[in-house]
Amino acid sequence: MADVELKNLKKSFGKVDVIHGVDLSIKSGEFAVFVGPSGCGKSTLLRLVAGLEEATSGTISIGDVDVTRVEPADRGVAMVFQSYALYPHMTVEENMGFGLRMTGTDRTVIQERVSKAAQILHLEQLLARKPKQLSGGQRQRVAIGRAIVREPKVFLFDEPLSNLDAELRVQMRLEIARLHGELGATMIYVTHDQVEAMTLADKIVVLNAGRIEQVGAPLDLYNNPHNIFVAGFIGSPKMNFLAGVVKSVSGGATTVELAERSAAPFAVPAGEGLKAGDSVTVGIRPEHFGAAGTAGIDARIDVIEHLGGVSYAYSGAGTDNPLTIALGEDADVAPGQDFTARFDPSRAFLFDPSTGLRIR
Amino acid sequence: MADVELKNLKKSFGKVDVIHGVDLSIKSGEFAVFVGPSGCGKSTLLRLVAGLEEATSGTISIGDVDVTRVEPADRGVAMVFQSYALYPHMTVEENMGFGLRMTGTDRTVIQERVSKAAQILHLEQLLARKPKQLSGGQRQRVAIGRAIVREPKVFLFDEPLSNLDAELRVQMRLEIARLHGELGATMIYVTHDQVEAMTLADKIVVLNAGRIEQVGAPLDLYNNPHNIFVAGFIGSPKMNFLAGVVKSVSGGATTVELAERSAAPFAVPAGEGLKAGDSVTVGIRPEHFGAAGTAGIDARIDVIEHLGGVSYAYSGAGTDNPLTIALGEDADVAPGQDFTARFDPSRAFLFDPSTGLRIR
Amino acid sequence: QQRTLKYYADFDPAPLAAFEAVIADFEAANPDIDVVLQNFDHEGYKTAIRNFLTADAPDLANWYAGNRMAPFVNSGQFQDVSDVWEEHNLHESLASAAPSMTIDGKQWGVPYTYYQWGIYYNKSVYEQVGVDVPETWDEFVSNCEKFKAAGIDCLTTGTKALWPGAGIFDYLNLRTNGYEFHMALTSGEVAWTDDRVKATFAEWGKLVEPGYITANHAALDWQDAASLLIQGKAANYVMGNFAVAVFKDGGMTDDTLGFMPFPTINPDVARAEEAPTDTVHIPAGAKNVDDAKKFLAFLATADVQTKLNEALGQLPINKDSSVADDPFIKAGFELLSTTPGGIAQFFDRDAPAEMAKIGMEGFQQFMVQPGQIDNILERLEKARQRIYK
Amino acid sequence: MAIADVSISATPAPQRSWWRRNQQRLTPWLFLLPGMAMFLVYVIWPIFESFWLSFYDWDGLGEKVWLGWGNYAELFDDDAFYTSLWNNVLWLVLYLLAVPAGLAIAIFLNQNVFGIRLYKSLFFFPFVISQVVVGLMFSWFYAPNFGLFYKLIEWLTGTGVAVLADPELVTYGIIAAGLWPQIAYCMILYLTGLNNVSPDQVEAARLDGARGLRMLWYVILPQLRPATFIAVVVTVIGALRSFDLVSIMTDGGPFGSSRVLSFYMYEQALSEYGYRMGYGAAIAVILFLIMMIFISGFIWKMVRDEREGY
Amino acid sequence: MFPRPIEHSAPPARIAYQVALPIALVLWLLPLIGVALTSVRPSGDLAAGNYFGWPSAIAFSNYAEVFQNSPIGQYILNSFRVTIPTVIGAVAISTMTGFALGIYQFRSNIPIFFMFVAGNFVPFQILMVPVRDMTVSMGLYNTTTGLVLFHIAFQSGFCTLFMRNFIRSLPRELIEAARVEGVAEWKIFIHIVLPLMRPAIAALSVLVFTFIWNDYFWATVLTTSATTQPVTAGLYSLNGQWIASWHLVSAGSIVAAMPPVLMFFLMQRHFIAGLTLGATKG
Ligand SMILES: Nc1ncnc2c1ncn2[C@@H]1O[C@H](COP(=O)(O)OP(=O)(O)OP(=O)(O)O)[C@@H](O)[C@H]1O
Ligand SMILES: Nc1ncnc2c1ncn2[C@@H]1O[C@H](COP(=O)(O)OP(=O)(O)OP(=O)(O)O)[C@@H](O)[C@H]1O
Ligand SMILES: [Mg+2]
Ligand SMILES: [Mg+2]
Repeated sequence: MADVELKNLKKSFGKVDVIHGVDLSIKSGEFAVFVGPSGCGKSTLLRLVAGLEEATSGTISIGDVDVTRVEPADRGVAMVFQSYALYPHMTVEENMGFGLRMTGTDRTVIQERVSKAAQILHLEQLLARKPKQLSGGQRQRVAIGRAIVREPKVFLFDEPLSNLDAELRVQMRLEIARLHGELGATMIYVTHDQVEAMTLADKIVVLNAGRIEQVGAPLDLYNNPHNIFVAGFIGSPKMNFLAGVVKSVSGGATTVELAERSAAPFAVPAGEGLKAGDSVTVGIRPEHFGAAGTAGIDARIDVIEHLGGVSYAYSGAGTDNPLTIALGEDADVAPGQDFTARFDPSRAFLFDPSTGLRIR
Repeated sequence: MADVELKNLKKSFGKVDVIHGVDLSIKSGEFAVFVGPSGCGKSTLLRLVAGLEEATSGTISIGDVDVTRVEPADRGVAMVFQSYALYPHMTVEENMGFGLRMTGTDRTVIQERVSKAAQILHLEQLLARKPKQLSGGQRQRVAIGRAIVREPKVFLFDEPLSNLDAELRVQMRLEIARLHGELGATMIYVTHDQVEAMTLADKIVVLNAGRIEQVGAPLDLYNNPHNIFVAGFIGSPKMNFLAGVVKSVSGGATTVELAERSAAPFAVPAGEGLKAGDSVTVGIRPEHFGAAGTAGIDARIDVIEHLGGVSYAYSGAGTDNPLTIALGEDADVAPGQDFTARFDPSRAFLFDPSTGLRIR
Repeated sequence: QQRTLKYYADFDPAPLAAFEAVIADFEAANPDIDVVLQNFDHEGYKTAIRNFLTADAPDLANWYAGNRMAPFVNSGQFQDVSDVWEEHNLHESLASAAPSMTIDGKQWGVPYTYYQWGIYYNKSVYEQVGVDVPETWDEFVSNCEKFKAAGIDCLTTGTKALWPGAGIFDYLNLRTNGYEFHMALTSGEVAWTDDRVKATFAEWGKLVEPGYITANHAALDWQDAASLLIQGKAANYVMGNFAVAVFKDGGMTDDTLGFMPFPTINPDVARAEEAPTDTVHIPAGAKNVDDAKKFLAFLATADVQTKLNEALGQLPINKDSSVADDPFIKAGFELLSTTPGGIAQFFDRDAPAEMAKIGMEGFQQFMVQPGQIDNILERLEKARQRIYK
Repeated sequence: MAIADVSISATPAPQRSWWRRNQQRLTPWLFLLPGMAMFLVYVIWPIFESFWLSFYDWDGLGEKVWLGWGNYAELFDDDAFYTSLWNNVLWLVLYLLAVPAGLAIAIFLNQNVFGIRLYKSLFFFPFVISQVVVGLMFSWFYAPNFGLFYKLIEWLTGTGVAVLADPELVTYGIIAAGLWPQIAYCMILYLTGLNNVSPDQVEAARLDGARGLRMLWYVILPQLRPATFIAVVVTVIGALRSFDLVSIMTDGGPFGSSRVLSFYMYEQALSEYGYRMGYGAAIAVILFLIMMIFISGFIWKMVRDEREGY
Repeated sequence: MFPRPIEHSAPPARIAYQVALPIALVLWLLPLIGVALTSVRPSGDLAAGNYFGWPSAIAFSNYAEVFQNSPIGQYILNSFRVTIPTVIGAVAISTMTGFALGIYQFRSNIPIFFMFVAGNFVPFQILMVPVRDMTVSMGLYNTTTGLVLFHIAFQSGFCTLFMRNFIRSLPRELIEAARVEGVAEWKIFIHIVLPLMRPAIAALSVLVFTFIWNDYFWATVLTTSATTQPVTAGLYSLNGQWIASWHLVSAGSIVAAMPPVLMFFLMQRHFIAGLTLGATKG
């Protein structure tokens, strides 16, 4: 277990800057998750920590040791790859023991550690199999086992679950959470799956185009996004963004009128630096609609999707920016119907449409 | 548009029986979705309808004509493949018109139909492009366009959205729903994605190991599953299954005591043929837990996952059969805490543990 | 109407020119005949002829006299041309070659040239080392010692194509055991393990064992060895007269190039020589036989042979032809016309092809590994028993 | 809904002509016809004919004479046959050096520096050149007295070695010439193989602390197995088929010491002094049987892959 | 990537590598370079024993001599007359067999496929005598046609392996989609499969071109005269004529090697793709 500190870390591939100076500190034992859209540099950042890519500038320290120029094997990190990267010609046991064998660890020690890891991951029965003979979830476990065996200070995961099917994903997610609890090691985890990020992280790092947008605990990001990017990225279905105009500002609350949808003006408890006539973007989460809301948007419902537990109504389904409304089980709307979607304006967010920053 | 009727349809590959006698009738204009775990025979069944596989026995009729031994081209079906199967060397227009051209349709007719389909799918701007120059969603649209152009009686889709990313998947899902509304054609759709099944289907066909487990409307399956398989398969997160013992049966309600979890006995409004002392499996959907429930299960919460809008609490996260509880936003539990999960026993299900059948 | 004569041949560049001239003359004399000459690489031709005789026969084909033509005669691939011999009285004019053209009492082709073999030597080298041209084998061998001391190969050869080695053997055997024995050996009547054969090899060994023969000869073509003689790196070369052109091309002149008959080994044996005869035949599959015969007759005439051999630098067969005014040709004519013992064709023409191949390999091996002589002779004997059965 | 209405009337009534019903079954045969016919006539049938011929004595001109096992009996008592066989074994074993050598060069060249593509192509060059030309080049290289190799040895040891004149060395000399293009071939196979090595596994191994040779042995080579397999197959086949170089460089000499079976077979059957078709066929049959061992192995592996793969 | 990219190493290693590359290349191509240099050496140099020194002049005249005094032009023409029809024939035939074996599943599919594969690996010496006899009896001996026919037949083994594997790698859905659309099987071949095979056809053509151009054995067995012999066999004949004229042999060799080398450089990508595709998939 160790702190991981990134200081002004930059990385370019040739002329393309991919990481634009990242400062980040992950505390010992913390579970940090990198999220962000595809290509934003999550993997690159993780690989920088692993030492698989060389930093263009900046420093990386692990447990107070500057490892920026240290070989990957000597950084005390272990990595679990999206593809698992198991050695196909070795048995599970050999796969897990390989790293130790390479560092000349004693045979008995290897055996001991491998069997311990196998026990933790319920792999005892599979030790003699080759990766080909394993299911996806089992392979994933072996990949994790291989990391555990090395007893690293820091675990690195690059989308470890994205090749699994939905059900297994849930199971393995719980397993990783349990493992983190058990080992107490520092873990850095890359994913583009929101649910994984929300459920696993102590700390989510939202990346966008090689920059950190926001760092924080999951619910912190959900409830208190700094900008439109984070607000839109965290939460599923996505937050609805509606163009609005400020009617008046008073007493820390802003009265907003929607520009493209018909709704009575409503007051949002935020408004730093706003004045009447300013454009704003109003953000409302689909799940914050509900019969009890004090404000309402009039919308014609095109499609309703019933997912069993929850249903979503869409208005403007064909357009680029449909309005998504979560319906309670009791809601009684039908497609094609006009409907007033009620919501609690105090839970709405305001953003500056030009900078994308949150207006508090 | 045509009815599709399968009668005692069987298919074996060599010695392996894959479809074990399926009877199914899909009405004209209906949207039927095949779901089921991987390898259960969904694709095979669809390909049997298309004529790409020959039935080992049984009959297939489309629009009252027995087509069991008819060439695929003569069945009046069109198929959209998971991989889109666009001809990479032809433009969008050529792709869509190819089938008609090869079967000697008049040039002007082709043009007319292609442009009409392009209009329906908003592909007018892309007609001159090659598939390589299209995004995933656009390719998918072209694949659908190719099917539309042939004006088939039945559309067949094999996991058409599984290669798209989450956001696009939602969009295309809405598009297919719209299309079905517009064309009114019979559609058969294979997916392993629950959400797609729930949202698109008029009728869901749940397959398991080459057999039909249940056929019904989406909410019907959700609310009224015939057996444990369907109950577990439909709904996300999965239904909790708890072992229980019947304490007494009276007045159409069964009082059950849980075997492995501590809970006060509760009465479930079902119990055909049960008697005291029988083992049953109790099914409770995670989303049916709630503070208002009249029964309660005592559980130690291991993990809580906050997804923003909803949170799930898990008890026994490491085990094979954890208890999943959806928490309202207001619920105030912490991991490691003991907690009484309240639920409404009237929404619980009972199953026969040996046959898996629902006890009503 | 124009008729064509397809003619397959294997001339080196100089003879090719000579033959083209002859063909031009023939065409001039027979304006209605068009001779199409297809020339092959000399070595490749020996393989090709087997193929084209059966498959794609021309009207005329070059080949060799003696036993070398026997397989084709026996398998009916060459036509009997006795009528040409009769008609043009070739029995008289070509008398010297008649026996080697005759099988079963019939003639199977027309010879146009022959040439002597012997030892060609570099006069400057002899002067440089200060030895005399030897008369006897012993003198030759003792000369070799001196050449060796001077860093010069006493006898050079290039056996990559195998046959140059056979020339040495033929002469050694002719000088040791005589013509009759040599012919008996090549026609399979004597065992290779015979002591007389061993005696021949013993003489040969006198050159091989002390290393008087060019090393690496197995990797050299005969022309490569000729260069060694030209450059003065070698003194003597057992060769046919056709090599003179190469020596002269390489810059040797009548003053520096010498020719001597192969020295005497056993004085009791009558001197025999080696003079292969080159011939032209009509394949069985020829399409234009009449014109082909015309050509053969033309080729047999004294004038043509004179002209041809002048250009070839070889000896005409026709007794009425005149011999060119060239010291080597004259020497050869002298040598052959005075031979008391007999004239052999050449090892690979006197012995059947298969035997020739195995034999020549044996000679080559002997010159590399003289210690293997017993094995070699046993192998040859085994082959003899199989081939001549 | 207009579209759907048209559809029913527009769909042509199913025409079930005989051809239409059977076209899926018949099409492959029609497509196979020309290829199979030619292959059967020119490849499969001649194999059997050779077997049959090997029981005859035939000079290609006259009558065939039945010998039974005669040719084989003679073959097994023929020194030249054993020389050829032994040389074939040498070829087989030494030719396989092309595989590791190709790997070494491939590893050496598997970099991404400026101009590396050109280097790779130039290294591959020998394979594109005809064996005839290669043979001539090496003849020149080995030529006694002035060849580059001869000179080199002379410069090193004082006396040059005429490789092609030395019965002990000649086969090695020819094999070396043969290795030259073969190494290039293996190199290309390995370069593509290296291209397909999973970078994830390499990285995982780097994290595991494997480096250099150990990385090569434990992680890279196992992944290169398909390339290795095919390299071995083509090399073995190349070794057994070797004919061109022997023919060009030495014609089997000196005194037959560089013969291999394929050359001996040709020599016996078609060359200047040969024309023993039956005997040649017998040699070819032996060669074929040796090759059959490898072909069977190859086919066996393919069948296995085919089963797994499709 | 293995080995470690050199650009991640210290500068000395990088420089060492950059220096080692050309040295290794020169060593590797030494025989070739030697021959290339010899081919432009005046014959005087060779006679004077100047085999390795600086040539006294650059004698491109050697090439002129080769063309003027030998039928090498004819040989090269023959090579083209053999190679081009063979490439066309073998590729055409194997596209069809590959299609049949790659797309359709019928019981004898695998046995037929293995017949082609096994035939491809046969030591072709075993075919020599019968094929020669057959060619003779068809009257095609010593004709380019005879050689072409045999080459097409024999190459169709390898080519079928290659094409079949390539077609296998095409998505099956493309064919199925067309079938559902009612496209006749032969139209599927023409309109779907052929266009998609273009890269394979290119690769295979280059490959077969090289194989056939470089063939020596069959040229020796089936042709005899300068009017039909391809350049490989011709070169062997010329070698018999040009004994000790290494400058001519070298020039001739270079000339003979040129077409496949040019082909390789022009179509390099296809060539290597073909080589590895045909091979590694087998
Ligand atoms: N080796 C490389 N050479 C050049 N560019 C690269 C390299 N690796 C990554 N990139 C670029 O760097 C950017 C960030 O890539 P990275 O793999 O880190 O994205 P990511 O966030 O992991 O995306 P994903 O979610 O798709 O995995 C991308 O634009 C990518 O194209
Ligand atoms: N051509 C075939 N030959 C042999 N077995 C086959 C073939 N096609 C499918 N199968 C087998 O039939 C079973 C059903 O396959 P199918 O493709 O219909 O499943 P599926 O439900 O579509 O699964 P998935 O969700 O993974 O697509 C599987 O066990 C599969 O292995
Ligand atoms: Mg990534
Ligand atoms: Mg499927």
